[in-house]
Amino acid sequence: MKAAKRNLPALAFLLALVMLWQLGAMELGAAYILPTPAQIAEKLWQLRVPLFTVHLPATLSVTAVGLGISLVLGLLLAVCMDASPLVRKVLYPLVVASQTIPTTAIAPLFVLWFGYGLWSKVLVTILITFFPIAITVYDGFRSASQEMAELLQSYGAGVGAVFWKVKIPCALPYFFSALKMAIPMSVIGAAIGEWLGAQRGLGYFSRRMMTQLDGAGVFAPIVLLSAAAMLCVALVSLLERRVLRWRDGG
Amino acid sequence: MKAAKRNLPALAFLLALVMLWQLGAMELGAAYILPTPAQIAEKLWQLRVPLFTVHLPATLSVTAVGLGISLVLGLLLAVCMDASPLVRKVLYPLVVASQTIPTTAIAPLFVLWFGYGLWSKVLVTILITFFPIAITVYDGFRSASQEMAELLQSYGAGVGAVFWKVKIPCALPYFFSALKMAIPMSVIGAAIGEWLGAQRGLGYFSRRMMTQLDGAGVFAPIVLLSAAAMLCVALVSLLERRVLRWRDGG
Amino acid sequence: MLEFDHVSYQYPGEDFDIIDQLSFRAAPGSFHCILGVSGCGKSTIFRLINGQLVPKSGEIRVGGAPIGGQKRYCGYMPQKDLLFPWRTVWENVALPLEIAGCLSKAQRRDRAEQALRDVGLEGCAAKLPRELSGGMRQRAAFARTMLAGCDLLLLDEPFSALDFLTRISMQEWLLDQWQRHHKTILFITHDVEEAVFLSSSVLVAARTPIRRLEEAHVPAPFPRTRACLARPDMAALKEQLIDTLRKQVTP
Amino acid sequence: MLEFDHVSYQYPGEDFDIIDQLSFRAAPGSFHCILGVSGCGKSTIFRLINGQLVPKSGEIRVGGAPIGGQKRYCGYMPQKDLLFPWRTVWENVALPLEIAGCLSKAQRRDRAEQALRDVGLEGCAAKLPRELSGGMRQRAAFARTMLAGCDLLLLDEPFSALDFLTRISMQEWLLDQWQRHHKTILFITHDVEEAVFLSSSVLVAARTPIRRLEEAHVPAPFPRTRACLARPDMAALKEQLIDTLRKQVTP
Amino acid sequence: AAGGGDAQGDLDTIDVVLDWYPNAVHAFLYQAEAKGYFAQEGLKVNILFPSSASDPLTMPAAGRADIGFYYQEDTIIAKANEDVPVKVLGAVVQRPISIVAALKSKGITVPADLVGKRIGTSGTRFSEVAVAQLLQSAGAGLEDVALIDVGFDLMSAMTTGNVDATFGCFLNHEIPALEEQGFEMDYMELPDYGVPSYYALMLVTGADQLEKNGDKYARFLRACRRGFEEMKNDPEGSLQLMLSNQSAEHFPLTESVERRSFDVLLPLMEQEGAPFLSQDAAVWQENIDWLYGTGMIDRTFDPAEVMADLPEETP
Ligand SMILES: Nc1ncnc2c1ncn2[C@@H]1O[C@H](COP(=O)(O)OP(=O)(O)OP(=O)(O)O)[C@@H](O)[C@H]1O
Ligand SMILES: Nc1ncnc2c1ncn2[C@@H]1O[C@H](COP(=O)(O)OP(=O)(O)OP(=O)(O)O)[C@@H](O)[C@H]1O
Ligand SMILES: [Mg+2]
Ligand SMILES: [Mg+2]
Repeated sequence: MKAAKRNLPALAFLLALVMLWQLGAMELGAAYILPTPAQIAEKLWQLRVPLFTVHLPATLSVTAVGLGISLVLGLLLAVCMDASPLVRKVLYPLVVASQTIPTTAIAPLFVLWFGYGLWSKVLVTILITFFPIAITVYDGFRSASQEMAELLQSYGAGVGAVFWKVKIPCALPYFFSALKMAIPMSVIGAAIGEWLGAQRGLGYFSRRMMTQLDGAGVFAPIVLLSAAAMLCVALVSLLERRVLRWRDGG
Repeated sequence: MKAAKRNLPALAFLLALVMLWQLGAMELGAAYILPTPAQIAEKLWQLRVPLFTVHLPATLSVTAVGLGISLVLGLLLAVCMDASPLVRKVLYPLVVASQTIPTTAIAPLFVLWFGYGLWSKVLVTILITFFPIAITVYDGFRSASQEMAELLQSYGAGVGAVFWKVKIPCALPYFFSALKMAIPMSVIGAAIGEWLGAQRGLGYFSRRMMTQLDGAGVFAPIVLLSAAAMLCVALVSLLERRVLRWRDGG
Repeated sequence: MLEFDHVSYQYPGEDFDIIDQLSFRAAPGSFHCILGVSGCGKSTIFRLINGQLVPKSGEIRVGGAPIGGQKRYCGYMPQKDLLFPWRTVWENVALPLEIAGCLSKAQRRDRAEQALRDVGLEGCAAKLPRELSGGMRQRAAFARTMLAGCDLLLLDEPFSALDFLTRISMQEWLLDQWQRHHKTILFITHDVEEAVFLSSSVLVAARTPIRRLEEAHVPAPFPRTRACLARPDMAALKEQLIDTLRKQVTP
Repeated sequence: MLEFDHVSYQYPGEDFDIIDQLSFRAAPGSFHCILGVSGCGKSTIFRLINGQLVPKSGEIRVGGAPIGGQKRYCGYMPQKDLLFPWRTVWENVALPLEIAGCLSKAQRRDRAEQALRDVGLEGCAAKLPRELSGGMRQRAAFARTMLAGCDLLLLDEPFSALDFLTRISMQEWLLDQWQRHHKTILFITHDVEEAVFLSSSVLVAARTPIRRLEEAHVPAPFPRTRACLARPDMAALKEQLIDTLRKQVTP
Repeated sequence: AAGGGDAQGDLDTIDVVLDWYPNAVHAFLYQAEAKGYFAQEGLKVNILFPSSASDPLTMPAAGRADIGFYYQEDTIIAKANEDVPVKVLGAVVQRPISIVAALKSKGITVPADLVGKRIGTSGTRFSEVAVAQLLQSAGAGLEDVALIDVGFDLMSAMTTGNVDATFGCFLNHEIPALEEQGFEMDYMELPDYGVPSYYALMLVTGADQLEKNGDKYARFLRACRRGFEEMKNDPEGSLQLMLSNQSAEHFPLTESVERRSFDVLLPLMEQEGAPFLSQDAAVWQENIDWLYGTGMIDRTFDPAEVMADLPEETP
């Protein structure tokens, strides 16, 4: 009740936006370029069975696997770069470089190595998402309090204890920042990955609809993607608020 | 001299990597998929005139304009979201949603609105880069010390002074984090933008070479892109170290 | 100058009012030290006056008007020094001037360096806060507060990290300033001698939750020298204050 | 127990050695208070012993061996409390136990709560550091240091933010602990009376840069009560120490 | 190539990389699969969609797939300029289906109408050469038009009015799709204006693989021919098969568009004197020479270098 009331203005504004879109799209009158929300909703309803039972799960599984591996990889990279200046010097430029390679250029390589299955799509997702995670979390580690680390060391703490008890808590706000960034990126990564020859998935579906000039069909899966991403980000934000409760200014 | 010595192991490792690539690519023997570094270097030299005088400047200008606007937009968004919970509630989900729209789906819209000129490419760049900037900087603002803000207020500081003298300095480490992330993203954004139709630019050049199965030609502009991005990131890191000198743990 | 009118405050997460219907007033130009055991709520009172915390009920007035609508009515020196780590010492000290915005940078620097000299930190203007010792940080924060230029000063244990001698000279300097500029000063301290030496009257937070502040007038006239501490009535006051505090611990 | 052997230290960015060829030793089981004006380098000495700063020259030995290779040889209570804001008070206090890693969580919590009781913070175990007052934070940090369980304790102004009475009871508790467990304690304070009451001998940092620490033996025997402060030789020692300090300021 | 048997257990697998998403042109594959012709030849066919436009050529050439659907001009360029070890098994579509298209409202019906207009292409060099040839036939040249690389979307380039005409749309797909959306279209076919007729779509493979598994490929082609017979004899059935196949893969095709596509394609896949999956050295030679003439390739080569030499047989 109270939460609903608090969110009322935001919801009203969103509704207004959707209506604006509806009017704008109707005015434009070119559904193959910009369909109206009503058309999209209708399409969603029409295609609910394949979209929800096949394509959404397909994309979500790529997203989940990709994001999971990205997290592990990104954190690992951040940890290594934080632990050793040598590793940082070697890997940082490589990591930056990896972000500047257009997917299409290495798509054949991925396909060459991983075939047309799940893994080439996962790889694209990883390529897109591990970078913000690694960079942000690395900066989080660097922001850790040197004094606290030294205090712990005086209690006999080794590198591991300092890492878990100082670096990790100090980097947590950065980590959540990274996660909230990586989620929508992993979704788009999966969608892009699906262009690398998929048989299902929302990105694949959207792109094929484009070849048929079916605007509503193009946007319907995207709306689903967006909704999924927003939901995940909202969940992470909730989690963040719980975990970082100590930060709440008195 | 000393700097060179310090960076020696990193350079050695990079060299080893390049050699590994050379061997791997020679072993594969399919230059149309993965050219050797030597072939790429040769191509770079062959094509140095058009690459450096036409395509590099074209892409860099898209990158620069796009990144510039992204910075302004991202910062503005972060500021607004920080200033008003209402704005945050409305815009945050929209911003997340904007990241889940594949470029291809809205490419026709961009083209409809902006034609095939500079601006549709810039728009793609913005779409890709403003998000990490906004999210990271917003989290930076949230990390600002409430106590310091209150102290300033007791001196009669208004919202503006608190913003400039507390929020901005507290968010600076996050801002640099965002910037280092956004640079390679803006480069790839410009390259992707060039697929929306361009007459020049490294992304365009690479794609064109791909239709001719000229592997070295595909990778030569990408190497240039990477080098440009790495250079920019290195410069930003230097700047960061200067600006955030106060943070150096004693 | 300052009036508390049945002010209550409860921390979220606590189940009682730490400040409970507290009323007291400080006349313009008076100098009150506040004594009380650790954790009884002294800093909370300051945060209420400062506007950082908002009372659950009651009203706080400064200069006759409720603090709600006012700005820059008090200079607050928090218990933690809260120096901005990214600013040099002089930039920290000049912060209130910067906010007031009526001086040029050079003038601000001049004023800040003067203030630093007053607290014995000449030569530290260009250092970063992390390069100062604990006592030096405290003095820098004190100098900053003095530049706030408000008629009401809230000083929360400003000299606790200073050595004996520096402390005495700071006390004397502060008394001198007070007499010259007729400020109203609230000063939290744990040092009874300091309280007696400085105040026109001492306020004792006699029990937690704080329902009232017991006021003890200090007999010695101004201007004072440290010699006055040797007066029998002053010594008696000291004993009396210590007794009052002792009662609080074992009620 | 602790030996300084011609130790020098220079802060980067300073042009002189703040610690200059300093030699001194503390016998096992002794209790030394260190006095000195604000900013003279007392905390720096602690940071050197702690291994946080590395001497430019000279050697520091604890228990006969250079500190370089040792771990857990000293319990250090820094001047700032350095409580971890994301941990509750008891989790902060139990930190040294957690690092030592030989107790279960329930045991650690028990020990932490016991330590909190010792410093008068019963009932605050589950609070976050930001919910404590300044003096309470200081006591929590003190409790944490006591749980480090090292034979050498470095306490940097541990009681500076405590009120008069809490301070006395903490002093007595600390003396009691020291006598029972035969720790070696270095204790920085600005309160001469505190120094005299606690120490077996007082070390005075007579000038900046610190070239030597002047040692003044405290005549009263252990165990002590506060009554001993009234002894004439103790009063004389106090005067003498204040004199020594005063000399430093006006050389 | 041990297979050959019709035992279920040890079928030879064949990975086929399509040129694009499944559409009418691939109906013969689906027919062969549905009717069990592949199984009868001891083959198990995996249909794969490409990740990038060159996949159907590079993957078989690199030995990562067995067969790809690729275009003749691009194959010639790849062979001549990059020496990609490619072999061509046969032509799927005997004539070009890439067209110069424009909205009817633009009034562009002959090459002369292109002068002074903006022409969108997908940025390949071949597009430039083809457009140049068209213009040349009208006595104009590339300098008389504005060529614009419109990236991945030719259709929206026209519908948004950003270009006046495009080169690269397919006669069998974009035209029906656009007309389905209510746009009236004009188009020009290349062979009418001096571009030699080329094979719009062919089956290609890698030279090594062909050498090793010639028999497997022969069996595959045999099954394909039989599939094509089905397609010819029962277009409606084949259409329905495609449609149901795609919706089984959870993708709805627009039936009317695919029906038109069938109508357009069927006559182009087999022509007088050029049976399905046949190829003619003369056509190769003509195209190689023409491309060499335009400067697209640095060297000419003997058509036999790319034409697979498999035992010809009648279906
Ligand atoms: N943010 C908070 N949330 C909950 N309780 C708080 C908070 N801040 C302070 N308290 C509690 O309020 C009481 C008074 O705190 P306050 O800081 O006013 O004490 P104080 O009198 O200044 O003590 P000290 O002399 O130690 O500084 C303490 O018991 C403390 O635990
Ligand atoms: N990181 C640093 N860089 C440069 N100078 C420093 C640094 N830390 C401390 N100093 C200087 O060293 C001197 C001694 O500092 P230290 O903290 O040891 O003083 P202290 O004796 O503990 O003083 P206090 O009683 O005020 O705590 C000070 O003058 C200070 O300015
Ligand atoms: Mg307090
Ligand atoms: Mg100190």
